[in-house]
Amino acid sequence: MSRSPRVAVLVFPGTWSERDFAHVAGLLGWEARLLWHAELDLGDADAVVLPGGFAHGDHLRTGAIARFSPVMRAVEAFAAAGGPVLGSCNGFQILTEAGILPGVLLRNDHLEFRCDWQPLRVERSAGPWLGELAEGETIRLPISHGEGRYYADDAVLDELEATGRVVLRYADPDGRVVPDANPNGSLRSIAGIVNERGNVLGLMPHPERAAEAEVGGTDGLRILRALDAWLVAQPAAAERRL
Amino acid sequence: MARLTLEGEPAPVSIAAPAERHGLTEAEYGLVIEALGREPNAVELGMFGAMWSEHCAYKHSRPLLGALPSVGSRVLVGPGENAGALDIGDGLAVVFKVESHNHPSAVEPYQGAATGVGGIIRDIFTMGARPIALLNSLRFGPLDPAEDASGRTDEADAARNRYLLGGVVAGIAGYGNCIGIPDVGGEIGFDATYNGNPLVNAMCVGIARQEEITLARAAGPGNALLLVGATTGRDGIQGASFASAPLGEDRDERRPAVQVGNPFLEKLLMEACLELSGSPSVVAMQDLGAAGLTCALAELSARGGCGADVDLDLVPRREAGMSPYEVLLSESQERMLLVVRAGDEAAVQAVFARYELNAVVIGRVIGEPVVRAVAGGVPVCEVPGRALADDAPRYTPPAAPPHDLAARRAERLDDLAAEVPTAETLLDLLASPNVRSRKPIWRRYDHMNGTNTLVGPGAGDAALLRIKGTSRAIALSLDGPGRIGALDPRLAGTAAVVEGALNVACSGATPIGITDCLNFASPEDPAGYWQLAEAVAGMVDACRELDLPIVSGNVSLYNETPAAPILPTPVVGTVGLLDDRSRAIPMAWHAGDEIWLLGAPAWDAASLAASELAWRRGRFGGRPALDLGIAARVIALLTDLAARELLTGAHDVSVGGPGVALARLAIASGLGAELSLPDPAAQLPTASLFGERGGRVIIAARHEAAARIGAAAEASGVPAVRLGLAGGELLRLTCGDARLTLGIDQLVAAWSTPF
Amino acid sequence: MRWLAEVHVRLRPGIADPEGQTIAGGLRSLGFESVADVRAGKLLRLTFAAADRAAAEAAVAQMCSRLLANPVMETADWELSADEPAAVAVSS
Amino acid sequence: MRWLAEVHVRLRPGIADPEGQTIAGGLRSLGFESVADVRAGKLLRLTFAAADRAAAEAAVAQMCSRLLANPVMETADWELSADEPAAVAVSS
Ligand SMILES: Nc1ncnc2c1ncn2[C@@H]1O[C@H](COP(=O)(O)OP(=O)(O)O)[C@@H](O)[C@H]1O
Ligand SMILES: [Mg+2]
Repeated sequence: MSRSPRVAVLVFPGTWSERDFAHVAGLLGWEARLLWHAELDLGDADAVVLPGGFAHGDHLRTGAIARFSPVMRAVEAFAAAGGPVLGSCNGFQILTEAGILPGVLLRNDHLEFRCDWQPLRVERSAGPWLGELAEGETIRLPISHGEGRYYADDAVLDELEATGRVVLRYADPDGRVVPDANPNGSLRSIAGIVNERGNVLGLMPHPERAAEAEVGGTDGLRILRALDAWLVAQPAAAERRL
Repeated sequence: MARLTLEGEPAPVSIAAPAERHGLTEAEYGLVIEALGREPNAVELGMFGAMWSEHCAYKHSRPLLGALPSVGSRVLVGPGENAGALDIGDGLAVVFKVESHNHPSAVEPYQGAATGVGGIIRDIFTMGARPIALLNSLRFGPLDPAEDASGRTDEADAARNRYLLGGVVAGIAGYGNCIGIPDVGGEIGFDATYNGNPLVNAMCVGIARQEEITLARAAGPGNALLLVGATTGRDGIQGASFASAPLGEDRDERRPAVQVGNPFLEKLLMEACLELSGSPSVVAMQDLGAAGLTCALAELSARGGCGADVDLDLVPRREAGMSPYEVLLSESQERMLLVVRAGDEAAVQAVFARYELNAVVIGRVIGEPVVRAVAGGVPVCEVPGRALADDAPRYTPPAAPPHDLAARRAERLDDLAAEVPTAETLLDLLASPNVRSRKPIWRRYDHMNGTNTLVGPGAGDAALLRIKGTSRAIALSLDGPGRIGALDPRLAGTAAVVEGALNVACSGATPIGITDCLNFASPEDPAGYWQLAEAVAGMVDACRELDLPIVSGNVSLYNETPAAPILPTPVVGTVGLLDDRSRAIPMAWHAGDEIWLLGAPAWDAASLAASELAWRRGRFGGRPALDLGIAARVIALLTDLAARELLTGAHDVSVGGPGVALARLAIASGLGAELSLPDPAAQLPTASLFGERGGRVIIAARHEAAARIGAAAEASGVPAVRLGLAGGELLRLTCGDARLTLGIDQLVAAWSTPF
Repeated sequence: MRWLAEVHVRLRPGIADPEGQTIAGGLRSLGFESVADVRAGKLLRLTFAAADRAAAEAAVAQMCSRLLANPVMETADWELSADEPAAVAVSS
Repeated sequence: MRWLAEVHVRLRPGIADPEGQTIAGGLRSLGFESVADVRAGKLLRLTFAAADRAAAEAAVAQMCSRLLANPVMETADWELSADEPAAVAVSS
């Protein structure tokens, strides 16, 4: 695929990082389209991004109401067909509420919002979003959330581990996954997971905030940029129409 | 005209009691009758009561504010609109304002702070600017009686103060994080005079295309008045008058229903309004704040020289059975009033509909300059907009310094100044609540949203944000003058402006304009009014010397409890411009850097007056000073050195004096230094190391640049002393017999003391 | 007719409840040492219309399973009562 | 003996409830159009010890007024019941 990727960045009432994703899309030369949650059709998108923010004010539960947005039916179909989907922060929460990813994100164990740069250990380097990362490497991304404590029952957690679907863990600057480095009490220090096929990534950190050295780092750019190469390797993706 | 009467309302009143009820004096009631040419009815009286409250009418402060310089080559919009605007080139404007929410935060800290943030954000996007940053300046009583050398704080006060701090910080975080505007800076101070009367000042900064700046002036008879956003409930009725009287024991009865912020709704409101900014269909925008619909209608009419005719039955309600008075004075949050070109109503409403927001035409602009409302088909008020918005009486009450001021200023601090400090002295200051790391607080604020934050909270004297699509950055600071106001309010006003300018200059930016929030006690007390007048005069001095316009601001009076009035607290928000952000200067030094101190020498006992060290030792007197002329030259020199890329780091001298400033640089750089103060400093080592005289800055530079810096300082008449070299594991400070040696880890440990 | 449902959304047993623990700690430090445990949940008071009690019951059950509680970590129970006009005024 | 108190913390009537409004909107858009109003509050389940019912009642009343409800905006009511060991297991 030679043309630049077409990426649909969803906009829910109350999300905000779609604007930052659009900015990075500009740096990457993506054709990014901001898509309002009431839309039914993803158009000819090669990939879909669910941004961070406070959809519906995080009222009731994060993502609880957004998961019923009309556009989510198209997202479910797109994901089921193997299309690349990335949900960051609130986007991750929406994906879990929608059942596209397992588990749920609960209030941080210290009950406070937390915004900081966070080292992460990369557990897997495959798929549309992780291709540029090396297994076992330590990257730095901003976190900014009050409800990022990943929870799932033991059976689900064991299966995630067994199938290599835990892709990012909170770590210390040396890449050690230790309790003190866990910023929110997530079980097994989980910061990011993928679905069975590996095409859907949900993570609490904000890759779009780490795309320029000027603002503190570029590890996020490596995550988003991986999409280009992945799409090229998947001619099917370009043809996909939903 | 025939006197208005109306159903469901108390019969038209005559003088005293009801006038009292709305906080108007009998004399003011007389002025109301003059303005109307008749007696007001109950609704109109309520409108005057709110609009002529100190909070809305600036009765005691407006005459003083007139003296503040507000013109300059960059000024696009000055005081009088919802916020001020400055030209920053590339066809862009920076739009900013600071506002207080002190009284509501004293009653319900979370919602008080949250709605304060929501209010100032509305002031910015009302102007057609996209908010890109928030800052906040907070004051509380001590969190621990042991921290109060004045002994005025007991455990109950401290517990209340801890509750207020927790609630205020959570409220600021809750609102700013949800709406998605990064909180990039500010300050927190503690003093016993804020027991029970915390200060919560919030500043918002936005960027607009100059041609899209929207003003709040009604125009064009026949144009529609569109009420947008939240439904109207009984929230905060009489909030304006509540904010215009001291917080007394009777707080509870006078307390209006707590206003609850809804940042989610405001996010939608903001996006919809920004989508419309610059549209020819929108003639004007005005947010609904204090005094609600009444204030918005009055200000739109007064500014536009026309009038408004509205039908209150059309106002969407949240509660049943609201009276016209309640609808006109409700302070329900997240509401806006737009003037929409006749015929374009549907198009504008469609935009709000997409964001699932109410947008109802409640009336029309009329040529006759009156605010007229009907309810149930019956007229309920007809008042000249100017009478409400502009014609409140202005007072210049008697002013006199506090009776004990002279005595306090006479206190001599020589003994303290001559003490030979130890490492412990410095560690104790670093751990002080007024100095220690604020990270436990600012990490609860999203400070990166929008990916413009180049220097965020804790990383510099000013926050630095890039302007995407340009080579520029803006530097932002929100700062008060510590305790100087207790001893010299005029100097406090000057010092606040100087510190703000110095903060942005330390990042390499040129200060271009300021906004201010004047937090003072009752102006009806001669001491309170004197403090206010002095502080404003001091700000005028500094603005003239630094050639800085004040383009917006806010006044909060009656900040006192039965126990005591607060310290005079002028808070200044400063905006700086850096044309080439690659030349920004960090708050750091590097191995081998030469370390210099620029500014007027302060090797005298008086430099300890109002300092953190003196306060911790129970020494509340003395005569603080500041050489404004030299301070101005320091600020100009910094900007010049930065532009010539001669500096590797800079940090201004403030709380804790040079000693703490140097320790902060060592902590920020993770690197020690070998430094000694010059001989004249040796006689009074405590004053020299920990005196807080303003207008001074520590700079770091490569050895090669040092000579040129010395020459530049000399040429511009700025005293400069070389302190030594950066490097090594230890911070070594020498001043006469004082020899302080500290490891970085020691400094970090003390500075990281949790709240 | 109008109905009032008081829905209790509870965290499943065994799931950590830092909010509850914090409240328990706060109570103990205020002198209520005998507080053994606190569990924090949500209380949702719904006013809605339904033909009869059976219909109302069914509606609440559906609202809970579809939106109000997330079965991954929550359970819901409720009390249903016919709603007096008076109560409406208050609740609205 | 051990007691179980279910404390309901509610916003005072007239205080705006953005969360309740959002939930009501969410329910309507899910097809429950008949939902007129939702008020969101907290449900706190306390397990504690007290000599007898009177003492337990007094304790809960105090806990509510001193910590659990913010009198400026909230009211609290509760149901008190003797706590079965079984229930403890569940609640903890
Ligand atoms: N201390 C001050 N310095 C300069 N301008 C001020 C000051 N206080 C208030 N103003 C200006 O007076 C006008 C009214 O202030 P305010 O009532 O706070 O605005 P709003 O109605 O948006 O709350 C605004 O334009 C504000 O910028
Ligand atoms: Mg305003």
